[in-house]
Amino acid sequence: MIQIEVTYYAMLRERRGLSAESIQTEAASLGALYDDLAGEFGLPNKRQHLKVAVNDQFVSWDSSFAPGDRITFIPPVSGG
Amino acid sequence: MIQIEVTYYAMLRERRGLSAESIQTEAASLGALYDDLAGEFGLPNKRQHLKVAVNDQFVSWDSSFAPGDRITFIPPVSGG
Amino acid sequence: MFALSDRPLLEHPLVQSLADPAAGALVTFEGRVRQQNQGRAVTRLEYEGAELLAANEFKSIEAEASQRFDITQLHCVHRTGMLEIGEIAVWMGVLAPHRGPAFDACRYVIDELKKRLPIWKKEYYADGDSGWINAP
Amino acid sequence: MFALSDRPLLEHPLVQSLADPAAGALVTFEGRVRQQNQGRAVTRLEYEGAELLAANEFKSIEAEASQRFDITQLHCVHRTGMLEIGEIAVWMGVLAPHRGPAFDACRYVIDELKKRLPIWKKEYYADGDSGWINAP
Repeated sequence: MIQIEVTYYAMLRERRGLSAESIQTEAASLGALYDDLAGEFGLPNKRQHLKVAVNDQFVSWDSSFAPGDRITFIPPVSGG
Repeated sequence: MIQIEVTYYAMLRERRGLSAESIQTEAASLGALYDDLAGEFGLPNKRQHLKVAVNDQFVSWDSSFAPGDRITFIPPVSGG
Repeated sequence: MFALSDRPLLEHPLVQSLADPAAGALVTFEGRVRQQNQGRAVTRLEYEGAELLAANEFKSIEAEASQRFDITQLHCVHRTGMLEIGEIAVWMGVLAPHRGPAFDACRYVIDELKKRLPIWKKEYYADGDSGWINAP
Repeated sequence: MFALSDRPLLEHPLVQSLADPAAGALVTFEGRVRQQNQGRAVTRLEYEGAELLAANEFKSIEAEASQRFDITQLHCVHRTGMLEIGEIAVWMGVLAPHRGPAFDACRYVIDELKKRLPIWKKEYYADGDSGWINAP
């Protein structure tokens, strides 16, 4: 069980009802972590439509993560 | 013999030493008019490198012209 | 260089500070809030961005543009927060010795920005509805 | 719309007055005086234009651009008189519903302007020489 920080934006932030939170998790990968959170909080996006970043760098879904990491799930973008 | 106004720009203006003048001419076309002026004043441009306008509209070299017309010889452009 | 800003973009230092005596061409692009999108009347827009991640990703886009096109400076600012119709959502300016690469680079960067930068737009409609664009 | 101006271009009303709530994209182009041209050090430039003829020819270019590209507004100002390094020689702005046609139209118009508008540039060089560009 490790502690990480999760940051939410846009539709994910609205559904979760907050911008960031500290979470205790046993998930072994970022993919597993998202699936856990999506199930628990009813997050609207399927994982294949998202990207994920650790400490402000995009990484792959099968990446692992370390205690204290800041993890951001990136919904489909619409800037510009 | 009719009277017209000739306007010069850029290298033509500098060579002629003035911006515009009234001229009496017997030339039957704009091409003949330019050839007369180029010979008289040593204008630097060959006619095939110029365009010509009458009363602020581009026209062809074999166009005729009427008394009082304002004739402009257009050297190669370099705006922008 | 890239920044997010919650203030009107033309006041931003990045907009004012493009200058290079070797540059003969400046191409700028402004994306403005339109009064309609896909047939629906829009009353205002809200933008939200992941600032550090966006800055990192913009650096990659800028490096790609600099490698592909002969440009000397590239600045971009994207608005966050609530915007009214006609306001500027994104501004970018590209300086280059010649105009061809300035046009090409500006277009490349705005196209990539729209695909890749972690920025989200929420539209508010005249009928009272609202929604994040690209939401599932 | 087109104008010649002997004042710094960004002060010109045509630069300030581009606005259309239906427009989502603005692309601008500025041509600036470079400190060198074809390897020669340039100290300043002089522009001269045939105003009415240029305005007429610009109308033709603008009509062509409006027919080819979905744009809503096009303004252009060209400087005349003596310009220092870094000053803006030509400014144009194109508003359009979407960015693709705004880029395409802006590029089309500056390319045509350079080929067709009766405007002439004289370069003054660091070695004291000067000359009209494109002179025989």
